[in-house]
Amino acid sequence: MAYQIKLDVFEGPLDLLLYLIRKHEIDIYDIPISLITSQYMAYIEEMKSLNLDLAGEYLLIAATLLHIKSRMLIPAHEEEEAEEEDPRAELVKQLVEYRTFKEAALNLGAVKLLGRDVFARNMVDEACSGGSDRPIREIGIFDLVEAFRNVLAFAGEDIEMEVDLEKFSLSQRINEIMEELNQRKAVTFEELLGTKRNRKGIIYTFLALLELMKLRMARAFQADSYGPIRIFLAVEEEK
Amino acid sequence: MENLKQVLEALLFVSEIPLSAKKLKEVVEDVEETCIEKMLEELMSEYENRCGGIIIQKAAGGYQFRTSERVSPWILKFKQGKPLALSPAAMETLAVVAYRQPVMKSEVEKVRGVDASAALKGLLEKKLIRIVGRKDVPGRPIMYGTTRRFLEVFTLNDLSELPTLQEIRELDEE
Amino acid sequence: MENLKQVLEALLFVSEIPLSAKKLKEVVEDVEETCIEKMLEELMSEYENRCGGIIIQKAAGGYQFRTSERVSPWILKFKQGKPLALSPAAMETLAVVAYRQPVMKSEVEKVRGVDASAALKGLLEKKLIRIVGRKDVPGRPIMYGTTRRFLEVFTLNDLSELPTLQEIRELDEE
Repeated sequence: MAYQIKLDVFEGPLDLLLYLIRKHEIDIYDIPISLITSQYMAYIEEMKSLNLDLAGEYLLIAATLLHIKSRMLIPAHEEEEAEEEDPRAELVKQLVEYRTFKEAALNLGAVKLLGRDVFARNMVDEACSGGSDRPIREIGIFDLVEAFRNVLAFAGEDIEMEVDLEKFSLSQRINEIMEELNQRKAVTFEELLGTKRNRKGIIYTFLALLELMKLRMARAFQADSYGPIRIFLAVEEEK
Repeated sequence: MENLKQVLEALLFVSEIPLSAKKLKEVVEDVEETCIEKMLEELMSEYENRCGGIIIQKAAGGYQFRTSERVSPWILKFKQGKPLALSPAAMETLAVVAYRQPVMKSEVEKVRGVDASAALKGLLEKKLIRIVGRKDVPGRPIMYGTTRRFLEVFTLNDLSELPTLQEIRELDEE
Repeated sequence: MENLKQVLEALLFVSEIPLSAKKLKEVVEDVEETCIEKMLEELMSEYENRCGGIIIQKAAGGYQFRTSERVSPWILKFKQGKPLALSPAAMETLAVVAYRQPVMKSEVEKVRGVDASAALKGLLEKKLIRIVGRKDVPGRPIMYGTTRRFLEVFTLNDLSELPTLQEIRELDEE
Protein backbone atom coordinates (compact mmCIF):
# COMPACT_ATOMS: atom_id res chain seq x y z
CA MET A 1 0.00 0.00 0.00
CA ALA A 2 1.32 3.41 -0.87
CA TYR A 3 0.95 6.02 1.76
CA GLN A 4 0.81 9.62 0.88
CA ILE A 5 2.14 11.22 3.94
CA LYS A 6 2.55 14.78 4.73
CA LEU A 7 3.61 14.67 8.32
CA ASP A 8 2.97 18.34 8.92
CA VAL A 9 -0.72 17.76 8.46
CA PHE A 10 -0.85 15.87 11.73
CA GLU A 11 -0.87 17.77 14.97
CA GLY A 12 0.59 14.79 16.79
CA PRO A 13 0.14 11.05 17.27
CA LEU A 14 -3.44 11.41 18.49
CA ASP A 15 -4.30 13.36 15.37
CA LEU A 16 -2.76 10.61 13.24
CA LEU A 17 -4.81 7.99 15.08
CA LEU A 18 -7.98 10.00 14.58
CA TYR A 19 -7.18 10.26 10.90
CA LEU A 20 -6.77 6.46 10.64
CA ILE A 21 -10.02 5.91 12.53
CA ARG A 22 -11.87 8.27 10.19
CA LYS A 23 -10.23 6.81 7.10
CA HIS A 24 -11.28 3.25 7.96
CA GLU A 25 -14.68 4.36 9.26
CA ILE A 26 -14.00 2.78 12.60
CA ASP A 27 -16.19 3.18 15.67
CA ILE A 28 -13.97 5.07 18.08
CA TYR A 29 -15.52 3.19 21.03
CA ASP A 30 -14.68 -0.19 19.50
CA ILE A 31 -11.31 0.11 17.85
CA PRO A 32 -9.98 -3.03 16.09
CA ILE A 33 -6.63 -2.68 17.76
CA SER A 34 -4.65 -5.01 15.45
CA LEU A 35 -5.70 -3.14 12.35
CA ILE A 36 -5.08 0.30 13.82
CA THR A 37 -1.73 -0.75 15.26
CA SER A 38 -0.45 -2.10 11.96
CA GLN A 39 -1.69 0.98 10.11
CA TYR A 40 -0.10 3.26 12.66
CA MET A 41 3.20 1.35 12.59
CA ALA A 42 3.23 1.54 8.81
CA TYR A 43 3.03 5.31 9.03
CA ILE A 44 5.79 5.41 11.60
CA GLU A 45 8.02 3.26 9.36
CA GLU A 46 7.27 5.50 6.42
CA MET A 47 8.24 8.54 8.42
CA LYS A 48 11.46 6.90 9.50
CA SER A 49 12.34 5.92 5.95
CA LEU A 50 11.75 9.48 4.83
CA ASN A 51 14.13 10.56 7.57
CA LEU A 52 11.46 12.77 9.01
CA ASP A 53 12.18 14.03 12.43
CA LEU A 54 9.99 11.67 14.38
CA ALA A 55 8.93 13.20 17.65
CA GLY A 56 9.17 10.97 20.69
CA GLU A 57 5.44 11.37 21.22
CA TYR A 58 4.75 9.23 18.14
CA LEU A 59 6.85 6.41 19.53
CA LEU A 60 5.14 6.67 22.88
CA ILE A 61 1.73 6.07 21.31
CA ALA A 62 3.21 3.24 19.23
CA ALA A 63 4.33 1.58 22.44
CA THR A 64 0.91 2.11 23.98
CA LEU A 65 -0.77 0.50 20.96
CA LEU A 66 1.53 -2.52 21.08
CA HIS A 67 0.94 -2.89 24.77
CA ILE A 68 -2.85 -2.82 24.34
CA LYS A 69 -2.59 -5.29 21.49
CA SER A 70 -0.62 -7.75 23.61
CA ARG A 71 -3.08 -7.43 26.46
CA MET A 72 -6.00 -8.09 24.13
CA LEU A 73 -4.32 -11.27 22.92
CA ILE A 74 -4.09 -12.79 26.37
CA PRO A 75 -7.37 -14.58 27.00
CA ALA A 76 -8.97 -13.25 30.12
CA HIS A 77 -9.79 -15.77 32.81
CA GLU A 78 -13.49 -16.22 33.14
CA GLU A 79 -13.66 -15.17 36.76
CA GLU A 80 -11.66 -12.02 36.04
CA GLU A 81 -13.56 -11.06 32.95
CA ALA A 82 -16.19 -9.07 34.75
CA GLU A 83 -13.59 -7.12 36.67
CA GLU A 84 -11.12 -6.51 33.91
CA GLU A 85 -11.29 -3.15 32.24
CA ASP A 86 -11.07 -2.94 28.47
CA PRO A 87 -7.36 -2.35 27.76
CA ARG A 88 -8.40 0.20 25.15
CA ALA A 89 -10.45 2.32 27.58
CA GLU A 90 -7.73 4.79 28.49
CA LEU A 91 -6.71 5.40 24.89
CA VAL A 92 -10.32 5.78 23.77
CA LYS A 93 -10.91 8.37 26.46
CA GLN A 94 -7.82 10.25 25.35
CA LEU A 95 -8.87 10.13 21.70
CA VAL A 96 -12.42 11.29 22.35
CA GLU A 97 -11.14 14.10 24.50
CA TYR A 98 -8.64 15.18 21.86
CA ARG A 99 -11.28 14.98 19.14
CA THR A 100 -13.55 17.20 21.22
CA PHE A 101 -10.94 19.91 21.58
CA LYS A 102 -9.94 19.63 17.95
CA GLU A 103 -13.54 20.35 17.01
CA ALA A 104 -13.79 23.11 19.60
CA ALA A 105 -10.70 24.69 18.02
CA LEU A 106 -12.30 24.57 14.59
CA ASN A 107 -15.47 26.15 15.94
CA LEU A 108 -13.48 28.88 17.64
CA GLY A 109 -11.61 29.65 14.45
CA ALA A 110 -14.79 29.80 12.39
CA VAL A 111 -15.96 33.10 13.87
CA LYS A 112 -15.05 36.55 12.60
CA LEU A 113 -11.69 37.19 14.18
CA LEU A 114 -10.62 40.66 15.16
CA GLY A 115 -7.37 41.29 13.33
CA ARG A 116 -8.12 38.75 10.60
CA ASP A 117 -11.65 39.40 9.37
CA VAL A 118 -12.60 42.60 11.09
CA PHE A 119 -10.53 45.45 12.46
CA ALA A 120 -10.74 47.97 15.22
CA ARG A 121 -8.95 51.25 15.44
CA ASN A 122 -5.59 51.07 17.04
CA MET A 123 -4.74 54.27 18.68
CA VAL A 124 -1.31 55.68 19.05
CA ASP A 125 -0.53 55.47 22.72
CA GLU A 126 -0.30 58.84 24.26
CA ALA A 127 2.65 59.68 26.45
CA CYS A 128 2.07 58.07 29.78
CA SER A 129 2.38 60.52 32.56
CA GLY A 130 0.24 61.72 35.34
CA GLY A 131 -1.37 60.91 38.57
CA SER A 132 -1.00 57.87 40.72
CA ASP A 133 -4.74 57.40 40.91
CA ARG A 134 -5.26 56.57 37.28
CA PRO A 135 -5.79 52.88 36.69
CA ILE A 136 -3.01 51.02 34.98
CA ARG A 137 -3.61 49.29 31.72
CA GLU A 138 -3.94 45.54 31.92
CA ILE A 139 -0.50 44.01 31.60
CA GLY A 140 0.30 40.36 31.84
CA ILE A 141 3.03 39.00 34.04
CA PHE A 142 4.50 37.42 30.90
CA ASP A 143 5.24 40.92 29.56
CA LEU A 144 7.12 41.71 32.73
CA VAL A 145 9.25 38.59 32.49
CA GLU A 146 9.93 39.23 28.81
CA ALA A 147 11.00 42.77 29.68
CA PHE A 148 13.40 41.35 32.26
CA ARG A 149 14.78 38.90 29.75
CA ASN A 150 15.37 41.74 27.28
CA VAL A 151 17.25 43.68 29.90
CA LEU A 152 19.41 40.72 30.85
CA ALA A 153 20.14 39.93 27.22
CA PHE A 154 21.19 43.54 26.74
CA ALA A 155 23.37 43.48 29.83
CA GLY A 156 24.94 40.25 28.63
CA GLU A 157 24.13 38.63 31.93
CA ASP A 158 23.78 34.95 32.31
CA ILE A 159 20.17 34.32 31.46
CA GLU A 160 20.31 31.01 33.26
CA MET A 161 20.32 32.89 36.53
CA GLU A 162 17.70 31.36 38.73
CA VAL A 163 15.38 33.49 40.72
CA ASP A 164 15.71 33.08 44.43
CA LEU A 165 12.27 32.26 45.77
CA GLU A 166 13.43 32.72 49.34
CA LYS A 167 14.58 36.21 48.58
CA PHE A 168 11.16 36.84 47.04
CA SER A 169 9.44 35.69 50.19
CA LEU A 170 11.63 37.99 52.26
CA SER A 171 10.93 40.99 50.01
CA GLN A 172 7.27 40.15 50.23
CA ARG A 173 7.36 40.14 54.01
CA ILE A 174 9.29 43.42 54.11
CA ASN A 175 6.61 45.01 51.92
CA GLU A 176 3.83 43.71 54.13
CA ILE A 177 5.47 45.00 57.32
CA MET A 178 6.04 48.41 55.74
CA GLU A 179 2.38 48.62 54.73
CA GLU A 180 1.39 47.73 58.26
CA LEU A 181 3.77 50.26 59.82
CA ASN A 182 2.68 53.00 57.44
CA GLN A 183 -0.87 52.52 58.58
CA ARG A 184 -0.37 52.03 62.28
CA LYS A 185 3.00 53.61 63.09
CA ALA A 186 3.69 51.01 65.79
CA VAL A 187 3.02 47.31 66.14
CA THR A 188 4.23 44.49 68.33
CA PHE A 189 6.11 41.52 66.96
CA GLU A 190 3.18 39.34 68.00
CA GLU A 191 0.77 41.46 66.00
CA LEU A 192 3.04 41.36 62.98
CA LEU A 193 3.04 37.60 63.06
CA GLY A 194 -0.74 37.68 62.96
CA THR A 195 -1.92 34.54 61.27
CA LYS A 196 1.52 33.63 59.92
CA ARG A 197 2.41 31.54 62.93
CA ASN A 198 3.97 28.69 61.07
CA ARG A 199 7.71 28.16 61.13
CA LYS A 200 8.24 29.83 57.76
CA GLY A 201 6.08 32.81 58.74
CA ILE A 202 8.01 33.41 61.94
CA ILE A 203 11.41 33.10 60.28
CA TYR A 204 10.55 35.44 57.42
CA THR A 205 8.95 37.99 59.73
CA PHE A 206 12.06 37.96 61.90
CA LEU A 207 14.45 38.21 58.95
CA ALA A 208 12.37 40.98 57.37
CA LEU A 209 12.52 42.96 60.63
CA LEU A 210 16.27 42.55 60.83
CA GLU A 211 16.56 43.74 57.25
CA LEU A 212 14.31 46.75 57.90
CA MET A 213 16.35 47.69 60.95
CA LYS A 214 19.51 47.38 58.94
CA LEU A 215 17.97 49.60 56.26
CA ARG A 216 17.01 51.94 59.13
CA MET A 217 13.38 51.88 58.11
CA ALA A 218 12.16 50.44 61.41
CA ARG A 219 13.22 50.46 65.03
CA ALA A 220 12.43 47.94 67.71
CA PHE A 221 12.05 48.50 71.41
CA GLN A 222 11.48 46.24 74.36
CA ALA A 223 10.58 47.78 77.71
CA ASP A 224 11.53 44.78 79.86
CA SER A 225 13.12 41.44 79.21
CA TYR A 226 9.90 39.52 78.70
CA GLY A 227 7.71 42.39 77.56
CA PRO A 228 6.38 42.74 74.05
CA ILE A 229 8.76 43.89 71.31
CA ARG A 230 7.37 47.05 69.76
CA ILE A 231 8.26 48.02 66.20
CA PHE A 232 8.16 51.64 65.07
CA LEU A 233 8.54 53.28 61.72
CA ALA A 234 11.87 55.08 61.74
CA VAL A 235 10.98 58.47 60.34
CA GLU A 236 13.78 59.59 58.10
CA GLU A 237 14.35 63.15 57.10
CA GLU A 238 14.85 63.40 53.37
CA LYS A 239 18.17 65.06 52.78
CA MET B 1 -28.47 65.08 28.70
CA GLU B 2 -29.87 65.69 25.26
CA ASN B 3 -26.86 64.63 23.18
CA LEU B 4 -26.20 61.34 24.99
CA LYS B 5 -26.18 59.31 21.80
CA GLN B 6 -23.59 61.54 20.19
CA VAL B 7 -21.39 61.37 23.26
CA LEU B 8 -21.61 57.58 23.44
CA GLU B 9 -20.83 57.23 19.75
CA ALA B 10 -17.78 59.45 20.09
CA LEU B 11 -16.55 57.61 23.18
CA LEU B 12 -16.82 54.24 21.44
CA PHE B 13 -14.93 55.76 18.54
CA VAL B 14 -11.95 57.00 20.58
CA SER B 15 -11.61 53.86 22.68
CA GLU B 16 -9.41 51.08 21.41
CA ILE B 17 -11.13 48.49 23.57
CA PRO B 18 -14.82 47.62 23.89
CA LEU B 19 -16.66 49.83 26.39
CA SER B 20 -19.46 48.57 28.60
CA ALA B 21 -22.48 50.63 29.63
CA LYS B 22 -21.04 50.59 33.15
CA LYS B 23 -17.74 52.02 32.01
CA LEU B 24 -19.54 54.65 29.91
CA LYS B 25 -21.66 55.67 32.89
CA GLU B 26 -18.47 56.65 34.72
CA VAL B 27 -17.92 59.26 32.02
CA VAL B 28 -21.41 60.56 31.34
CA GLU B 29 -22.71 60.20 34.94
CA ASP B 30 -26.29 61.19 35.84
CA VAL B 31 -27.68 58.77 33.27
CA GLU B 32 -29.19 55.39 34.07
CA GLU B 33 -27.14 52.44 32.87
CA THR B 34 -30.24 50.95 31.24
CA CYS B 35 -30.70 54.17 29.30
CA ILE B 36 -27.09 53.99 28.09
CA GLU B 37 -27.57 50.38 27.11
CA LYS B 38 -30.69 51.31 25.12
CA MET B 39 -28.85 54.07 23.26
CA LEU B 40 -25.97 51.74 22.46
CA GLU B 41 -28.36 49.17 21.02
CA GLU B 42 -29.95 51.93 18.94
CA LEU B 43 -26.57 53.03 17.62
CA MET B 44 -25.69 49.43 16.86
CA SER B 45 -28.77 48.88 14.71
CA GLU B 46 -28.34 52.27 13.02
CA TYR B 47 -24.90 51.26 11.81
CA GLU B 48 -26.12 47.83 10.85
CA ASN B 49 -28.97 49.21 8.75
CA ARG B 50 -26.66 51.72 7.15
CA CYS B 51 -24.60 48.87 5.62
CA GLY B 52 -21.52 51.04 5.59
CA GLY B 53 -17.86 50.19 6.05
CA ILE B 54 -18.05 50.25 9.84
CA ILE B 55 -20.33 48.66 12.40
CA ILE B 56 -20.67 48.46 16.17
CA GLN B 57 -20.05 45.02 17.64
CA LYS B 58 -20.65 43.63 21.11
CA ALA B 59 -17.57 41.88 22.46
CA ALA B 60 -15.80 41.27 25.77
CA GLY B 61 -18.79 42.68 27.62
CA GLY B 62 -18.75 46.01 25.76
CA TYR B 63 -19.39 47.77 22.48
CA GLN B 64 -16.74 48.45 19.87
CA PHE B 65 -16.50 50.06 16.44
CA ARG B 66 -15.14 47.63 13.88
CA THR B 67 -14.79 47.48 10.13
CA SER B 68 -17.37 45.42 8.31
CA GLU B 69 -16.35 41.97 7.17
CA ARG B 70 -16.99 42.83 3.52
CA VAL B 71 -14.09 45.26 3.35
CA SER B 72 -11.38 43.21 5.05
CA PRO B 73 -9.29 42.49 1.93
CA TRP B 74 -8.72 46.23 1.44
CA ILE B 75 -7.99 46.84 5.10
CA LEU B 76 -5.38 44.12 5.03
CA LYS B 77 -3.88 45.59 1.90
CA PHE B 78 -3.81 49.06 3.44
CA LYS B 79 -2.25 47.88 6.69
CA GLN B 80 0.31 45.79 4.81
CA GLY B 81 0.54 43.73 7.94
CA LYS B 82 -0.12 40.08 8.26
CA PRO B 83 -3.57 39.14 9.48
CA LEU B 84 -3.84 37.44 12.83
CA ALA B 85 -2.75 33.90 12.06
CA LEU B 86 -3.31 31.03 14.44
CA SER B 87 -1.96 27.60 13.51
CA PRO B 88 -4.02 24.49 14.24
CA ALA B 89 -1.62 23.77 17.11
CA ALA B 90 -2.22 27.22 18.53
CA MET B 91 -5.98 26.92 18.12
CA GLU B 92 -6.11 23.52 19.79
CA THR B 93 -3.99 24.77 22.67
CA LEU B 94 -6.17 27.85 22.98
CA ALA B 95 -9.29 25.69 23.03
CA VAL B 96 -7.91 23.56 25.87
CA VAL B 97 -6.91 26.67 27.85
CA ALA B 98 -10.27 28.34 27.20
CA TYR B 99 -12.39 25.37 28.27
CA ARG B 100 -10.22 24.02 31.06
CA GLN B 101 -8.86 27.17 32.65
CA PRO B 102 -7.02 27.55 34.92
CA VAL B 103 -4.88 24.88 33.31
CA MET B 104 -1.28 23.69 33.57
CA LYS B 105 1.04 23.06 30.64
CA SER B 106 1.10 19.36 31.50
CA GLU B 107 -2.69 19.15 31.20
CA VAL B 108 -2.62 20.76 27.76
CA GLU B 109 0.06 18.28 26.72
CA LYS B 110 -1.93 15.35 28.03
CA VAL B 111 -4.92 16.32 25.91
CA ARG B 112 -2.98 17.07 22.74
CA GLY B 113 -0.37 14.34 23.10
CA VAL B 114 2.44 16.69 22.12
CA ASP B 115 4.67 19.32 23.69
CA ALA B 116 2.79 22.59 24.20
CA SER B 117 5.67 24.99 25.00
CA ALA B 118 5.88 26.80 21.68
CA ALA B 119 2.11 27.07 21.30
CA LEU B 120 1.70 28.50 24.81
CA LYS B 121 4.48 31.00 24.24
CA GLY B 122 2.92 32.16 20.97
CA LEU B 123 -0.47 32.62 22.63
CA LEU B 124 1.12 34.54 25.50
CA GLU B 125 2.82 36.83 23.01
CA LYS B 126 -0.44 37.41 21.17
CA LYS B 127 -1.98 38.21 24.57
CA LEU B 128 -4.72 35.65 24.05
CA ILE B 129 -3.74 33.76 27.20
CA ARG B 130 -2.05 34.84 30.40
CA ILE B 131 -0.39 33.39 33.46
CA VAL B 132 -3.09 33.34 36.11
CA GLY B 133 -1.13 31.94 39.01
CA ARG B 134 0.44 28.81 40.34
CA LYS B 135 -1.16 25.58 41.40
CA ASP B 136 -0.76 24.77 45.05
CA VAL B 137 0.95 21.43 44.50
CA PRO B 138 4.63 20.47 44.74
CA GLY B 139 6.67 22.32 42.13
CA ARG B 140 3.99 25.03 42.04
CA PRO B 141 3.39 24.79 38.27
CA ILE B 142 2.22 27.87 36.35
CA MET B 143 -1.44 27.96 35.41
CA TYR B 144 -2.81 29.61 32.29
CA GLY B 145 -6.13 31.24 31.46
CA THR B 146 -7.58 33.35 28.67
CA THR B 147 -7.46 37.15 28.58
CA ARG B 148 -9.98 39.91 27.97
CA ARG B 149 -8.27 40.27 24.61
CA PHE B 150 -9.25 36.67 23.83
CA LEU B 151 -12.92 37.61 24.30
CA GLU B 152 -12.44 40.66 22.13
CA VAL B 153 -10.72 38.80 19.30
CA PHE B 154 -13.22 35.94 19.30
CA THR B 155 -16.20 38.28 19.74
CA LEU B 156 -17.42 36.69 22.95
CA ASN B 157 -18.93 38.69 25.78
CA ASP B 158 -17.77 36.31 28.47
CA LEU B 159 -16.53 32.75 28.82
CA SER B 160 -20.05 31.42 29.28
CA GLU B 161 -20.62 32.22 25.60
CA LEU B 162 -18.14 29.54 24.56
CA PRO B 163 -20.06 26.78 22.76
CA THR B 164 -20.60 23.74 24.97
CA LEU B 165 -18.39 20.78 24.37
CA GLN B 166 -20.85 18.23 23.06
CA GLU B 167 -18.78 15.09 23.32
CA ILE B 168 -17.35 15.78 26.74
CA ARG B 169 -20.89 15.69 28.02
CA GLU B 170 -21.60 12.41 26.26
CA LEU B 171 -18.48 10.90 27.76
CA ASP B 172 -19.42 12.01 31.25
CA GLU B 173 -22.82 10.40 30.92
CA GLU B 174 -21.40 6.98 30.17
CA MET C 1 -16.22 48.45 -7.62
CA GLU C 2 -19.67 48.60 -6.16
CA ASN C 3 -18.80 48.92 -2.46
CA LEU C 4 -16.22 51.67 -2.90
CA LYS C 5 -17.88 53.93 -0.36
CA GLN C 6 -17.82 51.22 2.31
CA VAL C 7 -14.18 50.49 1.63
CA LEU C 8 -13.20 54.15 1.81
CA GLU C 9 -15.13 54.64 5.02
CA ALA C 10 -13.44 51.64 6.64
CA LEU C 11 -10.01 52.78 5.48
CA LEU C 12 -10.51 56.24 6.97
CA PHE C 13 -11.65 54.52 10.14
CA VAL C 14 -8.57 52.33 10.64
CA SER C 15 -6.06 54.96 9.60
CA GLU C 16 -4.25 56.89 12.29
CA ILE C 17 -3.55 59.78 9.91
CA PRO C 18 -5.65 61.68 7.36
CA LEU C 19 -5.80 59.89 4.01
CA SER C 20 -5.79 61.67 0.66
CA ALA C 21 -7.66 60.47 -2.42
CA LYS C 22 -4.28 59.77 -3.96
CA LYS C 23 -3.22 57.55 -1.08
CA LEU C 24 -6.59 55.77 -1.12
CA LYS C 25 -6.26 55.11 -4.84
CA GLU C 26 -3.12 53.08 -4.10
CA VAL C 27 -5.31 50.70 -2.10
CA VAL C 28 -8.47 50.48 -4.18
CA GLU C 29 -6.74 50.83 -7.59
CA ASP C 30 -8.80 50.79 -10.81
CA VAL C 31 -10.86 53.74 -9.60
CA GLU C 32 -10.43 57.31 -10.77
CA GLU C 33 -9.08 59.67 -8.17
CA THR C 34 -11.89 62.11 -8.93
CA CYS C 35 -14.37 59.35 -8.24
CA ILE C 36 -12.73 58.66 -4.88
CA GLU C 37 -12.77 62.35 -4.09
CA LYS C 38 -16.48 62.50 -4.91
CA MET C 39 -17.25 59.54 -2.65
CA LEU C 40 -15.28 61.08 0.18
CA GLU C 41 -17.21 64.34 -0.14
CA GLU C 42 -20.42 62.32 -0.08
CA LEU C 43 -19.36 60.47 3.06
CA MET C 44 -18.36 63.76 4.63
CA SER C 45 -21.76 65.35 4.10
CA GLU C 46 -23.53 62.17 5.19
CA TYR C 47 -21.80 62.32 8.54
CA GLU C 48 -22.38 66.05 8.77
CA ASN C 49 -26.11 65.72 8.14
CA ARG C 50 -26.33 62.89 10.61
CA CYS C 51 -25.24 65.19 13.44
CA GLY C 52 -23.73 62.27 15.33
CA GLY C 53 -20.75 62.05 17.63
CA ILE C 54 -18.25 61.57 14.80
CA ILE C 55 -17.63 63.46 11.58
CA ILE C 56 -15.22 63.32 8.67
CA GLN C 57 -12.96 66.30 8.34
CA LYS C 58 -10.48 67.49 5.74
CA ALA C 59 -7.10 67.96 7.32
CA ALA C 60 -3.45 67.86 6.29
CA GLY C 61 -4.37 67.20 2.69
CA GLY C 62 -6.56 64.23 3.52
CA TYR C 63 -9.75 63.05 5.14
CA GLN C 64 -10.02 61.89 8.72
CA PHE C 65 -12.65 60.70 11.17
CA ARG C 66 -12.86 62.93 14.22
CA THR C 67 -15.17 63.31 17.15
CA SER C 68 -17.55 66.19 16.86
CA GLU C 69 -16.69 69.38 18.71
CA ARG C 70 -19.89 69.23 20.72
CA VAL C 71 -18.76 66.12 22.62
CA SER C 72 -15.18 67.11 23.40
CA PRO C 73 -15.67 67.71 27.16
CA TRP C 74 -16.64 64.04 27.56
CA ILE C 75 -13.83 62.82 25.37
CA LEU C 76 -11.36 64.74 27.48
CA LYS C 77 -12.86 63.34 30.65
CA PHE C 78 -12.73 59.83 29.25
CA LYS C 79 -9.09 60.18 28.20
CA GLN C 80 -8.10 61.46 31.61
CA GLY C 81 -9.59 58.41 33.24
CA LYS C 82 -8.10 56.06 30.69
CA PRO C 83 -5.80 53.41 32.05
CA LEU C 84 -2.15 54.25 31.85
CA ALA C 85 0.12 52.25 29.66
CA LEU C 86 3.66 51.53 30.78
CA SER C 87 6.40 52.50 28.35
CA PRO C 88 9.00 49.84 27.47
CA ALA C 89 11.56 51.71 29.60
CA ALA C 90 9.19 51.73 32.57
CA MET C 91 8.41 48.07 32.02
CA GLU C 92 12.08 47.08 31.95
CA THR C 93 12.87 49.11 35.04
CA LEU C 94 9.91 47.60 36.83
CA ALA C 95 11.07 44.13 35.85
CA VAL C 96 14.55 44.74 37.26
CA VAL C 97 13.12 46.10 40.51
CA ALA C 98 10.69 43.19 40.79
CA TYR C 99 13.28 40.48 40.21
CA ARG C 100 16.21 42.05 42.06
CA GLN C 101 14.53 43.79 44.97
CA PRO C 102 15.59 45.40 47.20
CA VAL C 103 17.64 47.16 44.57
CA MET C 104 19.53 50.46 44.24
CA LYS C 105 19.20 52.88 41.34
CA SER C 106 22.83 52.22 40.42
CA GLU C 107 22.09 48.50 40.06
CA VAL C 108 19.11 49.18 37.79
CA GLU C 109 21.28 51.45 35.67
CA LYS C 110 24.05 48.90 35.53
CA VAL C 111 21.69 46.31 34.07
CA ARG C 112 19.78 48.61 31.71
CA GLY C 113 22.80 50.69 30.67
CA VAL C 114 20.89 53.98 30.83
CA ASP C 115 19.89 56.51 33.44
CA ALA C 116 16.95 55.21 35.45
CA SER C 117 15.91 58.35 37.36
CA ALA C 118 12.88 59.23 35.23
CA ALA C 119 11.66 55.66 35.00
CA LEU C 120 11.97 55.12 38.75
CA LYS C 121 10.20 58.41 39.47
CA GLY C 122 7.35 57.43 37.13
CA LEU C 123 6.99 54.04 38.78
CA LEU C 124 7.01 55.65 42.24
CA GLU C 125 4.26 58.05 41.12
CA LYS C 126 2.22 55.16 39.81
CA LYS C 127 2.76 53.43 43.15
CA LEU C 128 4.17 50.34 41.50
CA ILE C 129 7.44 50.60 43.39
CA ARG C 130 8.37 52.11 46.72
CA ILE C 131 11.41 53.09 48.69
CA VAL C 132 12.03 50.23 51.06
CA GLY C 133 14.99 51.76 52.82
CA ARG C 134 18.58 52.85 52.52
CA LYS C 135 21.51 50.57 52.12
CA ASP C 136 24.02 50.69 54.93
CA VAL C 137 26.97 51.72 52.78
CA PRO C 138 28.59 55.13 52.29
CA GLY C 139 26.13 57.57 50.71
CA ARG C 140 23.30 55.42 52.04
CA PRO C 141 21.69 54.89 48.65
CA ILE C 142 17.92 54.39 48.42
CA MET C 143 16.67 50.84 47.92
CA TYR C 144 13.57 50.15 45.84
CA GLY C 145 11.05 47.35 46.00
CA THR C 146 7.61 46.61 44.60
CA THR C 147 4.28 47.51 46.22
CA ARG C 148 0.99 45.80 46.87
CA ARG C 149 -0.42 47.68 43.89
CA PHE C 150 2.23 45.98 41.76
CA LEU C 151 0.84 42.62 42.84
CA GLU C 152 -2.68 43.79 42.05
CA VAL C 153 -1.81 45.06 38.59
CA PHE C 154 -0.14 41.78 37.70
CA THR C 155 -2.73 39.71 39.55
CA LEU C 156 -0.20 37.96 41.75
CA ASN C 157 -0.92 36.77 45.25
CA ASP C 158 2.64 37.29 46.35
CA LEU C 159 6.08 37.77 44.88
CA SER C 160 6.87 34.08 44.94
CA GLU C 161 4.31 33.71 42.15
CA LEU C 162 6.53 35.64 39.75
CA PRO C 163 7.55 33.18 37.06
CA THR C 164 11.20 32.27 37.15
CA LEU C 165 13.33 32.86 34.08
CA GLN C 166 13.81 29.13 33.83
CA GLU C 167 10.06 28.61 33.51
CA ILE C 168 9.76 31.14 30.71
CA ARG C 169 12.80 29.72 28.99
CA GLU C 170 11.09 26.34 28.96
CA LEU C 171 8.36 27.89 26.84
CA ASP C 172 10.82 28.81 24.12
CA GLU C 173 10.76 26.79 20.99
CA GLU C 174 13.22 23.98 21.08
